Amino acid sequence: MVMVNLILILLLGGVLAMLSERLGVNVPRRVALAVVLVDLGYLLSELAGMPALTQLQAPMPDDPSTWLMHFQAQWIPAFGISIELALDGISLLMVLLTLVLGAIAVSASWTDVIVKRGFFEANLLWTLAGVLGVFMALDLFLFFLFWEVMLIPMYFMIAIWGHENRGYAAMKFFIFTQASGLLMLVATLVLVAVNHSATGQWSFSYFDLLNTPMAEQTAHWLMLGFFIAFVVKLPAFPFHTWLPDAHTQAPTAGSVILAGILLKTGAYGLIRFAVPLFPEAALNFSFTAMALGAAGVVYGAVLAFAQTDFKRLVAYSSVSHMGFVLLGVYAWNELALQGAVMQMVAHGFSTAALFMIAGSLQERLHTRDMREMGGLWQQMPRMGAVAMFFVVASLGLPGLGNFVAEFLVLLGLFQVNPWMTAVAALGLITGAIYSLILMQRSFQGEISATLSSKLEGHGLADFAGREMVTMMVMMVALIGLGLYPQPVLDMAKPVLQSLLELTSAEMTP
Amino acid sequence: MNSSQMMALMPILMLSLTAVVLMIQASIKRDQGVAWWITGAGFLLALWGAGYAREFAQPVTILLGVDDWGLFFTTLILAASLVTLILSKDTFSPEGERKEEYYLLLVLSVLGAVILIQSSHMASLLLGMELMGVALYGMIAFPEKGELPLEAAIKYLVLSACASAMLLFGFALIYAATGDLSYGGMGAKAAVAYSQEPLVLMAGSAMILAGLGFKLSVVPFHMWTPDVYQGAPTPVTGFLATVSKGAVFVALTRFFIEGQLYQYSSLIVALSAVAVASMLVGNWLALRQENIKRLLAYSSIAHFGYLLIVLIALSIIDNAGGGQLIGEAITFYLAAYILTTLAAFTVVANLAGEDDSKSMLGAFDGLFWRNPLQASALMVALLSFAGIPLTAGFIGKFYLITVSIQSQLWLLLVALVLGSAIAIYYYLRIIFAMSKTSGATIKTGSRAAIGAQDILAILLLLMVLALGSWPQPFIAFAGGL
Amino acid sequence: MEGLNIPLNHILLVSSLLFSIGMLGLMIRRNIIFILMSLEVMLNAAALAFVAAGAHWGQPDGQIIFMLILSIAAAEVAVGLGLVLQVQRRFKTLDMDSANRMRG
Amino acid sequence: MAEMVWLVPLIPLLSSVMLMLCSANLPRLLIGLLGVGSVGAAALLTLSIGMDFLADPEPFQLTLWTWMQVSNFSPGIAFYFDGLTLVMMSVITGVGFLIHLFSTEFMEEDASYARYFAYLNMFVAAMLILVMADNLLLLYLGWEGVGVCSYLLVGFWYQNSANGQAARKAFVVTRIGDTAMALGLLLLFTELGTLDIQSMMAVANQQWQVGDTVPLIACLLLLGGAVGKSAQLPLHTWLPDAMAGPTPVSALIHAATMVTAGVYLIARTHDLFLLAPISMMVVALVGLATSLMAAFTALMQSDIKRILAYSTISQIGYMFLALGVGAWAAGIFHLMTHAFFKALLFLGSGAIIHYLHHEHDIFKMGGLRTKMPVTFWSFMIGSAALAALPMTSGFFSKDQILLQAYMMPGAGPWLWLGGLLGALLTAIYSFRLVFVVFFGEAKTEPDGDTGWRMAVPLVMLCGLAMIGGYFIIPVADVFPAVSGEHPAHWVEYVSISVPLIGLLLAYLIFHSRQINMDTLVNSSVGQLLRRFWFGGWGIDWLYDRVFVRPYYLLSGLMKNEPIDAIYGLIVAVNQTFNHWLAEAQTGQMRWYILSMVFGLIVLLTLALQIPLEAL
Repeated sequence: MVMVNLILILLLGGVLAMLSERLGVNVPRRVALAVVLVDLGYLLSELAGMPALTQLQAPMPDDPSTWLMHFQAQWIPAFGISIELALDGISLLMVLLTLVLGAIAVSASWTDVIVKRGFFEANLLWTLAGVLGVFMALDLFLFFLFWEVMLIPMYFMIAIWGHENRGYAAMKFFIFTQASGLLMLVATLVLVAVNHSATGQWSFSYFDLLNTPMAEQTAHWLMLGFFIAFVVKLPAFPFHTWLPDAHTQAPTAGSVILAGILLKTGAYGLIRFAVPLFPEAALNFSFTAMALGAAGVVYGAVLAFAQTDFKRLVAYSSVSHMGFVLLGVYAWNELALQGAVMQMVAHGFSTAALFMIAGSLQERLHTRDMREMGGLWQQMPRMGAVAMFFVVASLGLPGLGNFVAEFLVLLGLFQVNPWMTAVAALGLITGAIYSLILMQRSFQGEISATLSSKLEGHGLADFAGREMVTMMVMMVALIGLGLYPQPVLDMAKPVLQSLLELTSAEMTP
Repeated sequence: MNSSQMMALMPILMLSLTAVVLMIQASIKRDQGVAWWITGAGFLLALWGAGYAREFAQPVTILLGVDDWGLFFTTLILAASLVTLILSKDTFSPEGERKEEYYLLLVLSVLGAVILIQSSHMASLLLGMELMGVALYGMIAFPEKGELPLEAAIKYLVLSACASAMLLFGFALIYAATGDLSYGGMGAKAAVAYSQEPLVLMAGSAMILAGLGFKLSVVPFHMWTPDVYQGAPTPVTGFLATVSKGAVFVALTRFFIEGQLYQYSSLIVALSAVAVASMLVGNWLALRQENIKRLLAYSSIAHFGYLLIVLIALSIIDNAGGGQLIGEAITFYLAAYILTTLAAFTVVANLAGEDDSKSMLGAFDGLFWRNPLQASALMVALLSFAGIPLTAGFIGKFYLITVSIQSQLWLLLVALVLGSAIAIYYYLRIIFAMSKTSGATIKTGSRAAIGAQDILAILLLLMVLALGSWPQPFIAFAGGL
Repeated sequence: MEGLNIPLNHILLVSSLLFSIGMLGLMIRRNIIFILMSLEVMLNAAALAFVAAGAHWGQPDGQIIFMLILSIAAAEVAVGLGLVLQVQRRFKTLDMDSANRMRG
Repeated sequence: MAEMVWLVPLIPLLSSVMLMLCSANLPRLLIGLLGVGSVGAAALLTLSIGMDFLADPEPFQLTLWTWMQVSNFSPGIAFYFDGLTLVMMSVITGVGFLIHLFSTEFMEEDASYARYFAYLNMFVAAMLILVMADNLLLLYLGWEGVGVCSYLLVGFWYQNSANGQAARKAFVVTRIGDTAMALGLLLLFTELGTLDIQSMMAVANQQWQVGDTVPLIACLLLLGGAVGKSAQLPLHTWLPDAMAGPTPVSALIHAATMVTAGVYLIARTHDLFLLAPISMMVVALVGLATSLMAAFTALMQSDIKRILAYSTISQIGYMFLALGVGAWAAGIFHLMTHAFFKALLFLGSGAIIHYLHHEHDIFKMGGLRTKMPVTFWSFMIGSAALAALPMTSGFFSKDQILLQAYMMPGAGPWLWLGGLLGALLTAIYSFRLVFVVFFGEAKTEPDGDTGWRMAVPLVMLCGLAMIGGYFIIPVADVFPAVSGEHPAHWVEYVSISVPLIGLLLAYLIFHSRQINMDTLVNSSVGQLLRRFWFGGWGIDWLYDRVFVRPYYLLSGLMKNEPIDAIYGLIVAVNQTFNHWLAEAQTGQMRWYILSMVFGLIVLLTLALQIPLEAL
């Protein structure tokens, strides 16, 4: 029941935030922050009762009792659909990341002037609730339901509080994910039908569907259906065009959540559903998937270099970083998978921070165009230093989280396909190029003419106490992940090992 | 016609009684309020009648076959007409015309629809269809002032008369081939007739499909829908979209099942072509449509394209024992579609009323901030049309996909996925327009008084959400039909 | 009634010809009155087919349906002409092409 | 004392963090104290640990914590201390301390004083981690950390975007090398199962025979990393541009420490290179080619710092040559002595620039002999050591390298000859610099000579440059002994006399102008050659055309998302369908009837299709 409460707190919190707008314009943001922190506290207190995380025994994917938490309630017995939520190493990691980044997102838009503040905070909380649902749902129907439902509040956040052409961006975001979601729905239903014909009973539960015997051809198509839905969300190379628009147009809090958490639902889906459900199909599809990942890494980096819009550059960097995750998942050995999970966590923090910096820049300069920035370090040394830290983190400086992730992915990938690793390693070089150009165009070099004319005299406010605290939290997190990632690795280890055993058992017929 | 058969016809009796009482009242003293109350009471009595007739479910003469399935749809139709009644209470009252005739036409049209649902013989089908149709012409053309309603009525009259002619000619051909006019009889003799003159039988069933296809506004016969939806007064459009189309679809299903038309693969090919065409064309037409009513017309074309999949799946699944799933799918999808359409038209009626310029997309800008209640009702309706989870439409789409997978109709499945992918765009366009914050004066906290329409909107919104998020009881009920 | 035993198909052929003539009239004619007339022609063609089928199978059903069709056609024409009056007053013309305000 | 070794990198790191956090409100003196003091403390600590180590030379390993543990990959944050580490640490902390002291005066008037020392301290800490790392991953951490610090320091005066450009160029070119090295790491782990250097080398010796292909590939990849970081061919183009940073930075990073990281890497993993003789030959050839190329280019430069930069590249070429021929100890020895005299030369040039109000062109300087005596004498001693005149430290280390190069069987003599040519050129350009800057008539007036904080480091370094040759670096047990018999004495005499000849030539050409080079220089061939050599053999120009411009073009081309065009196409298709169909809704009733009839005909044909076939 813990998990249902987690989601309910956020949903009701959203309603509360919306209503609290009547009390005062600043009340909703405090309510929202309080709700997220309460949720986090509630989860941590529940976890404290659990056995220490490190000796998590390997949760057998097809036996519910071994999971950290498991909850099942009948919903539509006619089709064997039940509200089934479960928590294991990876999903706990993702839930914690969601709640932490949620709190950060709320604090990120603390001082933004936002119309209809209550409704904004409500949407933010509902998106978080949807994402929590995605990470915890184990019933495919429920998973699909949360997958779609989390889009609606996110769509509103971009459509109502976005920047100049938010309509186009919000529409593109929604249609991309929704259309690919339809493919997943069809694939799920075919899978259930095949399972029905094999076992004679309707069931949407992850445990029953895990090892459904099916023809090799159908397995390929079903895997493709799931793959496309998750890869659009990831986003991987050919399906990523919605990301730059959505990120640039979304409000600060929106892009923090979008980059920090929503991209991870795609990756989580791949690890949880796309590969374990169809092991052989995933195996012989893995080369194409890795090729897409590698292409995404290089393509994202090259395009990031060309951008003049600050947020758009950071968005393309996410495409490049998520390419690593795809590589890690489809290399499918423990090293690469751990790397992928680490990348999901580390990328969450580094991109969220960069988007917050972009947001505060936009707030101060009323523009995201780097051609109008330049030499800001003089005006705002603290923001410059923080930006330098996160830019260096995003290019993968060892000692910070992103490096550990990327190195593990490359290490795992090398054992599978050395040439692919060489191509992916290009991402390190191009990654350095676009990260440094970001610093150069915005914080270094001469102050641009337009900016100096716009400022004429009164300086720019440097980072205030609140912003510094949020940034400090993320810097400490990244350094911690970089120097001592073991707790995160241990949390994901049992799950990954059990998934590997499961799929290896399948793959050797 | 023993007494139990009379009991079975209770809803029809009640409606006829209401019609008579209305006419008498009109002759005594023309008073709109009283007429409104009589019609309301009549519908409630009919609803009670439908419930009452459940124990006596049996074929009544060869013309009508009263069964649980039919009675369920009768209650659905009556509920829809109740909503139409509530909506039409104040739509064109300002013009102060004589409104009694309108209510009379409404009751007669509903009577036609009920007969149509329970028909099991060509004659009763014809009677029900024409009674409903002709009453509709009157309702569409009712507001004297407007030129649009008149144009819509004329178009609808001519086109549906032509469709009825096609239908009749089809039946004539089938009658010539099989020699029997009741569906059951036709079904039995169809195999024999097919061996002798297959041409006549096939031509006849094709023409019947054409005639019914017109009423369901599937693609080749869809051209009238946008003009009639836009021209007619909004409650009447709502009535047309839900009652008339719903009843005709039920009749088509009955005819299809009992007349065993699904065995002939050529018919199935024809039907699939029509289904695919209407799924795609309906959505494409709606892509850049500015007028809400026309947009809802096009979306109804697409939705009946989706519904045809279930009919086509019948032929493959029925002999494989999946008939029960088909029944459930049709019941659920139609219920969901009718509920969502009613919700949508309630909001359109409340906001746009009869002023055509008000039903343009521009009028809906920033509606969320001006009138959040109606806006959220419309939003939920649109999401249900688009098939987003937690709404009835999603469960409907879920059924459709399950049915088409069971019967391996991959082409139709692809068309369904493509259609709903395209559909998201124009449903979202309205939601986006409603959520615009620029320009519209946003005043928070000024709650307009909760009027009758708001209650109706909330009720429908809750039903759409309830059906979507907790469908289990309804599925169990539908399963039993 | 062995006297006039014309084979059913011939009559069906005649009625379908009649039906297509009616349809043709519907398509070509612009004046609303003639449109209603061609509608009548189509309905009667169907009625004829019914009567022929009834005769062929020796059942009275065909003629009963014929009676039904007559009444329905009458009802439609009645309402149709009522509307025609309105059209005449409102659009000042009987030419149906003028009634195309709603498009797109 | 050995367990205290992890304190050595920690102190500068802590001070750097301190300086970053509260840079705003610290008085300038305290910042200086903190910056210099931390490196000084590290130096003292190294000294004491060194003394203990020399007492009983027993290499020890210290693991702080396992960095990460995934299946069989478990690198630790672990330090390894042996003779080689001691040498490197003492060079880094010793020379580092002197350079920190020097920069307190050099950066006196600079606004962001604290930021400068924060970066410098972080650099020293990263370099220390690099040399003390027990496993290659921690070494890679130090490696990248050093790269980032060099980026920050070269681009220190960020107001001028040219410096930013130079800093980015430095980072990206070294990053290319780092990627190659990372791939090398991946290969080594996959093949040998561990990244701990000592155990890795042991496993490698068992698993591989000499001349296998896998060690060759691994060594070449590691060489790629070394070449990038030590600015050797082909990844050397970034070093001359990196002179954009403050001069003490160039002294510390681009002379003494960072550029030697590549040499240290190859020296540390020498067993692997021994397993792949071809890679040793490649190292030697790269070293030789780079030293000659750089020497010729240095001859033509006019900017004082670029001359020293190219001379650094050429001297590191020598070290690579030493490593290539297997003279590991000689290579490291030359590394140490080079750190002394090159730091001396850079600091000297820093002093000149500082007091000649930022004048870089040597032909605008002149006759500083009398006005800046301390700088003059430090330059004299530095250039003498650089040119390897007898009795200077440079002489001892360079001769060892040339001797052992000669002794190498096979191509030995040829390498020796190349080395000699390099030595000759080195002598010429180093003394060209001295004669042009310090002799001849004065062109610009320096405003004063170095203060004490500049003078002390210069004097200390002069001492080291002179007596450096007599140090014995305790690497006897780290590297295998050098075989081969001592060559004939004439080889030694030749290698002694060559620098003297170079000095004489430089004197004649640049000071007393006896030999007039003008006719040769102004001839068409001379001009072409001059421009060719001045531009660094056109390599930089080549890279710009082959890599940089196409990359800009490619990304510019793809700026607005070619993939989006596909989705745009899909949207367009739907729009056109919508357009056609909307046109079809003409509102004309007759048109509707037509469509109904058409629909009927279609249905009839479809329905009658099968019965017709059946007939």
